[in-house]
Amino acid sequence: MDFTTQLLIAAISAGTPLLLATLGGILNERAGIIQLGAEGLMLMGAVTTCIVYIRSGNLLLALLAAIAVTAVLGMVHSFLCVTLRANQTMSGLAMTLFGSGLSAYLGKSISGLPLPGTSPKLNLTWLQGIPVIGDIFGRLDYLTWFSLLLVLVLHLLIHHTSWGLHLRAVGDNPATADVMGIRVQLIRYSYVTAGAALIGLAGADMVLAYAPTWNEGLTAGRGWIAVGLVIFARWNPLRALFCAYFFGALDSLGFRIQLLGSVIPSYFLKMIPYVVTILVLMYLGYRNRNKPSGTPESLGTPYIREQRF
Amino acid sequence: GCGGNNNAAPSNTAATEAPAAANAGTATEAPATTEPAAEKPTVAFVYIGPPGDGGYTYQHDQGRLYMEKELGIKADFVENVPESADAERVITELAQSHDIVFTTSFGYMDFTLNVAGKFPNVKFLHASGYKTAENMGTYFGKNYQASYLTGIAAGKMTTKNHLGYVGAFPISEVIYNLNAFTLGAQSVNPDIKVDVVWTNTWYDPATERQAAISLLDKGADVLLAYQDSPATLQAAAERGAYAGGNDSDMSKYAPDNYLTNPVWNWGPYYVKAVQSVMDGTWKSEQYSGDMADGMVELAPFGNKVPDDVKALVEEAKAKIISGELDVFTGPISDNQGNVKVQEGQKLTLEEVLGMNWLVKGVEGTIPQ
Amino acid sequence: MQDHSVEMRGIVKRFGSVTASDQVDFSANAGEVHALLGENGAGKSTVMSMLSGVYRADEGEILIHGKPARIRSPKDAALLGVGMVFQNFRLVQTLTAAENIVLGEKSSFWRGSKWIRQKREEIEALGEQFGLKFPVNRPIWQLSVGEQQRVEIVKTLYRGADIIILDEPTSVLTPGEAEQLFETLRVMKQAGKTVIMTTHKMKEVMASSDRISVMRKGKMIATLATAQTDELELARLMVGREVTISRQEREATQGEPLLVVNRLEVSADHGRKALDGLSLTVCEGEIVGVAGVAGNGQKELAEVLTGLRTWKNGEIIFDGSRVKTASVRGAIDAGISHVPENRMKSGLAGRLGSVDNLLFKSYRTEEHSKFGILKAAKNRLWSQELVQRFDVKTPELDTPVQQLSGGNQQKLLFAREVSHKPKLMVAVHPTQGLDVGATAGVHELLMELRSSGSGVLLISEDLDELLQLSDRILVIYNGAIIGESDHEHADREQIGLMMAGIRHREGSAV
Amino acid sequence: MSPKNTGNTAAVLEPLPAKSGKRFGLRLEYDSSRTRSPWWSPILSVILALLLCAVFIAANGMNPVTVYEKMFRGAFGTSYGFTETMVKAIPLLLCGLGIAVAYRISVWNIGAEGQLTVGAMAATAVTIYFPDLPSFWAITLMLIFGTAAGALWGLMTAIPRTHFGVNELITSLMLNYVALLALDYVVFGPWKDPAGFNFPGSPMFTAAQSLPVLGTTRLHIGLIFGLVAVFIYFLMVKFTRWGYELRLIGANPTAARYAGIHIKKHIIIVMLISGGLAGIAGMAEVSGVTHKLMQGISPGYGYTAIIVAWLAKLNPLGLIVTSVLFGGLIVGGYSVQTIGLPSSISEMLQGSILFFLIAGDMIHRFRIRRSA
Ligand SMILES: Nc1ncnc2c1ncn2[C@@H]1O[C@H](COP(=O)(O)OP(=O)(O)OP(=O)(O)O)[C@@H](O)[C@H]1O
Ligand SMILES: Nc1ncnc2c1ncn2[C@@H]1O[C@H](COP(=O)(O)OP(=O)(O)OP(=O)(O)O)[C@@H](O)[C@H]1O
Ligand SMILES: [Mg+2]
Ligand SMILES: [Mg+2]
Repeated sequence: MDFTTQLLIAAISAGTPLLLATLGGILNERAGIIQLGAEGLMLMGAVTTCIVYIRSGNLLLALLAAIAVTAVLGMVHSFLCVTLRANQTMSGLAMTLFGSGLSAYLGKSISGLPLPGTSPKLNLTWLQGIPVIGDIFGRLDYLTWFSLLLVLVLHLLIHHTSWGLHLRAVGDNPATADVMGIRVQLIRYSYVTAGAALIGLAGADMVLAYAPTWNEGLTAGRGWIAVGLVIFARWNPLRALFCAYFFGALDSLGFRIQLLGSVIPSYFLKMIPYVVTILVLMYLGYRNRNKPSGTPESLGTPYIREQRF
Repeated sequence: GCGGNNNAAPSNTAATEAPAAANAGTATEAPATTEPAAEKPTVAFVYIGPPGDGGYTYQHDQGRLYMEKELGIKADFVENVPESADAERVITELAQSHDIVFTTSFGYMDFTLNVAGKFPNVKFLHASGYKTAENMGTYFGKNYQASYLTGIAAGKMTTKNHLGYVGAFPISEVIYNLNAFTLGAQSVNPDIKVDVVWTNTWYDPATERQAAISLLDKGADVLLAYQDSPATLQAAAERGAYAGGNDSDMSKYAPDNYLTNPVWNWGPYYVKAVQSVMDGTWKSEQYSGDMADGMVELAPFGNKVPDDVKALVEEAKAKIISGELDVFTGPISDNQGNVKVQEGQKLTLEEVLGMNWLVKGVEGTIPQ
Repeated sequence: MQDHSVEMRGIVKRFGSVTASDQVDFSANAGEVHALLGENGAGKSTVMSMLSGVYRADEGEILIHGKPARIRSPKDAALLGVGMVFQNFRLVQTLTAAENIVLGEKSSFWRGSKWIRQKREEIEALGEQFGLKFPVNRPIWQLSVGEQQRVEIVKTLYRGADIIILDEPTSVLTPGEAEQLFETLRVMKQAGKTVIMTTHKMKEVMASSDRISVMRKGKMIATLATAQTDELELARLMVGREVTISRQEREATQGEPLLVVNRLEVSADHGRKALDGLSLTVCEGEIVGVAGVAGNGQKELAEVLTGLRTWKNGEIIFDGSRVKTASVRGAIDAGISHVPENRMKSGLAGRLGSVDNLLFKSYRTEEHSKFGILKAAKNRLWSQELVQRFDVKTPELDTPVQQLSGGNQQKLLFAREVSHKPKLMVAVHPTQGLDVGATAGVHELLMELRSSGSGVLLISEDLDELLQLSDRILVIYNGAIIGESDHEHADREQIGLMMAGIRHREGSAV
Repeated sequence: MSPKNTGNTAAVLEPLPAKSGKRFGLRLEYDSSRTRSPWWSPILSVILALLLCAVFIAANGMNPVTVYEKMFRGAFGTSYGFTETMVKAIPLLLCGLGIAVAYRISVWNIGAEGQLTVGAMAATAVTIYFPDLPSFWAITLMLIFGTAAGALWGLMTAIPRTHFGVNELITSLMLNYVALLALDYVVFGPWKDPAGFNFPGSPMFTAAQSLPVLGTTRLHIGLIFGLVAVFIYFLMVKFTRWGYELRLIGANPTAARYAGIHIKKHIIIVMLISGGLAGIAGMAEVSGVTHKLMQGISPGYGYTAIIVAWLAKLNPLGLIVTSVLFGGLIVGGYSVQTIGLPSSISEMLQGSILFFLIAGDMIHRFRIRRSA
C-alpha cells in the first residue's frame, strides 16, 4: 500500500466519528437550531454504549440504547430551544457540561472494563481484490459504511426530496414554512432529536473503534471539532464527508510527518487543521461575500408564530 | 478535632470549628505528638485521573486498597485533580484533616512542596518528582527495568526487526522507558529499530490509535504504548500485530495480541510508608522502587507469547532483580552517534531521571 | 343575500394590552374583490392573519362557505382554501420561485428532475393564465419585489386557494404594475374566487373593489358597496373625521444647488450593478421626488447618499465640497438626515426607549456628551421636549419604542431627523404604512423643511405623494435617472411609462 | 406568573400549541413583550438544579443534604475554603466580564480559554526574557504583555468575523486549540525548566514575578484587577458614549449602522477587551497562583465563565456574585470527594443550573389561555 492509500484509510478511520457527529450537527442546524452540546452528547452516547454492551453483551442493543439516550437529550434541547425559545448557545453549553458530568458519573461502575467486542467489520471479499479501492473499502466496519451511506442519504434527502425542501425552508425561513403548512416545531423537534442521536452514535463509534473501554472524557474535544466542522462543511453532508476526512487525515498526517523525521515540533503539525479551517472559512467568506453564505438563515433564532417582523 | 481515626470527612462536618479556625498545622499536631504511634494515621491520596482509568491511577488505587486492607486503615482520595491551582487547594484541604498525603502525579510537585511548608506535621509523599522537604518525600520506581524486559519480548516477537513506540509526551519518564525498551530489544536482536511518535496526550484513544496506525503503516509489527488507553493494543490487534501498553495489565482488551508491559505495584510501598509513619521511623527520602522490591512488575504475558520468549525474559528479569543486569550500562550511544555512556559505566539514577536523548536505533526526535 | 364564502363573527384578538381586533364582524363573497380599508394599526392585518391561521383568535368564530371552521394553524387555513399574500412576503430567499411555490406540497417524496420540470410547466401555465410573469428557476433573492409578489400570488393560486387575501399588495408596485395586479384580480374574480385586499389607498379601493369594509382602531366600522360611496366618505369613516386632500400650496424657494451627483456607479449586495451612471441635483429649498419601481436602485441611492454604501465611479458634491469616502458619520455631520424605508428594521432600536432612540445621531455632539460621557439628565429633558413638540404618544420616555404604534414610531423618527436641522433630508417611503392623518403630518414636515431652505430627496413609490410634494420628479430605472418633469408639468401617465422603462421623446424627458 | 406556578411547569406545558387537539382546552401563549425575567429566576434555577442532582446523589446511595452541606462548607464554610473560592472566582470574573462585553453585542466569543492561555504565556515570556526585573516592573510588564496577548487572540477572532464573515464561534473555538498547542510547545520546548528533569513547565517564578497575596492565603491581588475591571466596565456601559453605542448595537445592529456606528470597529474593540480581560486572567493565574507556566493552566475557566456571564445576565455587578458562586461550586466539588462522591457531580450541577436558568428565563413569558 502506498502512502496516500494508507493515509486515506487512516483518515476514514479517524474521520468517521467526526463525520457522524458533523452530520448530526448539520441536521440540527439545518433545522435552525444551533447544537453546541455535541461533546456532551458524544460522551453520553459513548458511556451508554459501554454500559449496555458490557452489561448485556449485545452490541445492537447497546447502539440502540445510545441512540435512545441521546435522542432524549436532543428532545431536552429541542424543548428548551423550540418550545421555550431559550438561548440555543447556552442550551448547548449546558448540554456539554451536563453530558460530561453525567457520563463520568454513570461510567464509574464500568470504568476500565473491556467491552465484549469492537466495531464489527464488514469484509467485502469481492472488493478486496481490487487494488486501491479494495485496500480502502474492503475492511471497513459497519458504522463506517453506515456513515457513508448516511452522507448519501442525507444529501439526497436534503436536496432531492420534499422533506429536504421542508427542512431547508424551516431552517431558512420558518415563518414562510409555517404558512405553507409545514409543521415547523415538529420538524425542528424531529431533526434536533435525530441529530442528537447521530451525535450519540458518533460517541458510540469512538469507543467501539478506538478503545474498547470507557473512560471519562474519552472524546477529548472531538464534539467541539464536530461543531466546527458543521460550519466548515457549510451545512452540506457531502462536504461534511470531505471535511471530516480532511481533519482525520491531518490528525494522522501529523504522526506520519513525525515518522519521516521532520524537525517541525508536532504541536505545530497538530495546529494545522484548526488554522486551515479558519483560513479556508476566511477564503470562502471572501469569495462568497456577495452571495447567501449557506448558513441556515434562521439559525439561532426561535420561531414564534404570532411574532411580528 | 480532626485527629480522630474514623474516616475523616463526614464526622468532621459536625465539628468544623477546628479546621476552620485553627491554623491547620496545630490541628494536626495532636495525633503526632500526644498520641502514641499505635494510633492509626489518616491517609489521603490525590489522583490525576479517575481510579477507573484502567491505567496509572487505577494502579495507585489498587495500591491504596491493598494498604487499607493490610493496615486496616481507611484512606480517602480525591480524583481528577488537575495539575494546576486546584491541586494546591485539594492538597491543603487534605492536609488539614490527614496525617499522610500521597500526591501521585508529577505535576503536583511544587504544590505539594508549598503545602508541605505550611503543614510541618503532615507527611507528604509525592510520586515521580525530585523535590523534597523535611516532611515531604518522593517515591517512584524504575519501571524502565520492566520496559527493558518488554523490549526483550518485543525483540523476539518481531519478524521485521521494526518496533513502534507510542510515547505520550517527550519527557524523561517516557524517554528512559523508550530507551530501555529499545536496549532490551537490541539485547536479543541487534538490528532492531524503533520508531517513536509523540501523541502529546496521556489519554486520547482516537489520537493514540492514529499514532499506532501510522507506526503499523510504516512497517512496525510490535508496538508499545506509554499511554493510559488500550487504543494502541486495539489498533495492533486489528492488524494482527503484537502490542503492549503501560502501567497495568492490558491483556483483557486483546489477549491474543498482547505482549506484556511494565506495571506498577504500589501497594507494598504504601504499606511500608504508612507503617513507618505509624512506627515513628519515617524520614524524608527519595524512594526509588524497582523489580527487586516489587514496586515495578511485568504484566503476565499474552496468550500467544511462546515459552522460549517467556523464558528469555524471565532469565533477564532474574538478573535485574539480582542486580547483575543494569539497563543503562555502557557502551550506549545516542541516535546522533554520540557516545553517551562509556563502556563499563552505568548511569546514575539522577542521570536516568533527567534523560533527554534517544539511544541508537530509535528513529525519532525529541522536540526541543 | 348570497352565501358568504367567508364570515367572521365577533372576532377578538389581544396582544398584551392592545386589543388589535375588537368584536370584528366581516364577510366576503365568492366572485368579489373585497377591500378592507383602514388606517395604520387599524387591525386589518390582524384580522386577516386570523383568517389565514397565523394568529389565533381569542374569541369569535369563523365560517368558511357557511360552515364553522376551526383555524388553528396556517395549514388548517390552507386546507379550507384560504391563501394569503403577506405584507412582508413569506418567501424563502434561498429557494427558487418554483420551490417556494411547491413548498409544503406532499404529493411526491422524491423530487427528481422530471417532477421538477413538470411542476415548472404547471406554474408557468398558471402564471400565464393570470397574467403573472416571473423567472421560475431563480432563487428569490435575485428577484425584484414586484416579481416576488407575483410568486406569492401564484403560490396561493397553485395551492388551490379560492379565498385569496392580499395584504397591502400595491405598496411595492408601480402604477403600471398595480394596474396589472388589478387585472389579475379581475381574472381571479371571474374564476369565482374570493379576493380580499387590505389597503389604505382609497384610489385603488375605488378602482378595483366591489365592496369595502372599513376598520378603525380594531373595530369594524362599516361595509359598503363601492359603487355607492366615494373617497371622501371612506376617508371620513377611516379616520373618524373630515379630511381634505389637496395639492399643497407652494411658492418657489429654490436656491443654490446643494447636492450634485455625477455619473454614479454603485454595486448592490450581491454584486449586481445597482446604480449605473446616475446623475441628479437637489437644490436648497427644493423637494426632488424620485419615482420608480422598487428594486431599480432607490435603496442604494439613499444608502450611498447617507454614507452607508461606497461607490465605484462618479462623484458626489454636497454643499460645495466633494465627498471623498462613504461615511455615515460624515453624512450626519454634513447635515444629511435619513428616513430609512423600514423604520423598525433600520431606523429605530425597538428594545430601547425614546431617549436612546432620539439620541441616535446627535449623541456625539458637544450638546449631548462631553469627554465621551453622556449628559444623561440634559438628554432626558431634551427628549421630553422633542416628544412633546412632535406629539409622540408614548406611555413613558423609557417605554421600548417597539410598543408604540407605527405612526408614533414614525413621528419619533422624524423628530430625531428634523431636530438637528438638516441641510438635506433623504426620505425613503416616509409614509409607507401610515394613515391619512399621520401621512399629512409627515407631508407637512417635509414642506416645512423645504420652506426653511433645506433640500429634500423624496424616494417614494406613491406617485400621488410625489406629485403632491415634489418640485421636480425624477424617474429612476435600472439604476439611472431616465426622465424628469417639474411640478407643473408632471404627468401621471408619462411618469408611469418611464417607471416601466419606456422613454419618451417629449420635451420634459431627459 | 408567580413562583408557585412555575413549580408545576411541566404539567402546564403539556399541551403544546402544535399538539393540542382539545376543542376548548387550555393552551399556552407566548408573550414576547415580557422580556425582563424576574429577579428570582436565577435563584430558582439554582434550587431546581440542586434538586435534580439530588436525585442522582440519592441514587448513588448518599444523602444529598449531607453532600450539599459538605460542598457548601468546603467552599464557604471555612475562611480557607472561602479564600480558595475567591481564588477560583478571579479568573471566572475576569473571563466572564470579557464574555459579557462581547455577548452584549451578540459576539459569541467562546475563546476565553485560549485567550487566557496566551495571556498566561505572554506573562511568562516576561519572566523568561527579562528574569531580573524588579517586582513593580516585572508585574507591570507581565500585566501588559498578558493583556496584549489576550487582546491579540481576541483580535484574531474579530478580524475573520468583521472582514471575512466567518462565524466567531468557530474561530474562537479553533483558536483555543491553537493556544493550548502553543502552550504545549513552549512548556515542552523553549521555556522548559532546565532544572526540571525534562518535565514540562517553565521555571518557577521568583517572588518579584509573583502577585502579592493576602497573608498566608492564596488570595492574590488579581481580585482587585477583577473588581476594578467590573467597576470600570459598569461605569462605561452606564454613562459613556461607548456604552450607548454598545446598547444600540445590542438592540438593533442595522439601526446602529444607520446611526453612523461602525459595527465592525465595535466588534474589534469588544473582542480586544474580551480577549484582554481573559489575558489578564491568565496572567493573574500564573503570577498569582501557579507561579509557573504549565500544561492545564486553566481547568476550563474560559468555558465556565460563559455560564457565569450568562447567569449574571451579562450584568457586571451580577458577575461578581455568579463568579463567586461558581468558584464555590468548583471548590465544593472537590470537597465532596472525600465523602466518596465523584467530582463529576459539580459539572452536572453547573450544567443543570444553566439548563434551568435558560428555561426559567423563558418560562415566565408563557401564560395559559383558554383557546377558542
Ligand atoms: N420535512 C420532514 N422531515 C422529516 N419528517 C417529516 C417531514 N415532513 C413530514 N415528516 C414526517 O412525516 C409525517 C407526516 O407528516 P405531516 O404530519 O406533515 O403529514 P400530513 O399528511 O399533513 O399529516 P396530517 O394531515 O395528519 O397532519 C410526520 O409524522 C413527520 O414526522
Ligand atoms: N404580533 C403582534 N404582537 C403585538 N402587537 C401586535 C401584533 N400584531 C399586531 N399588533 C398590534 O395590533 C394592532 C393592529 O395591527 P395590524 O398590523 O393588524 O394593523 P394594520 O391595520 O394591518 O396596519 P398597517 O396598515 O400598518 O398594516 C397594532 O396596534 C399593532 O401594534
Ligand atoms: Mg400595522
Ligand atoms: Mg397590515
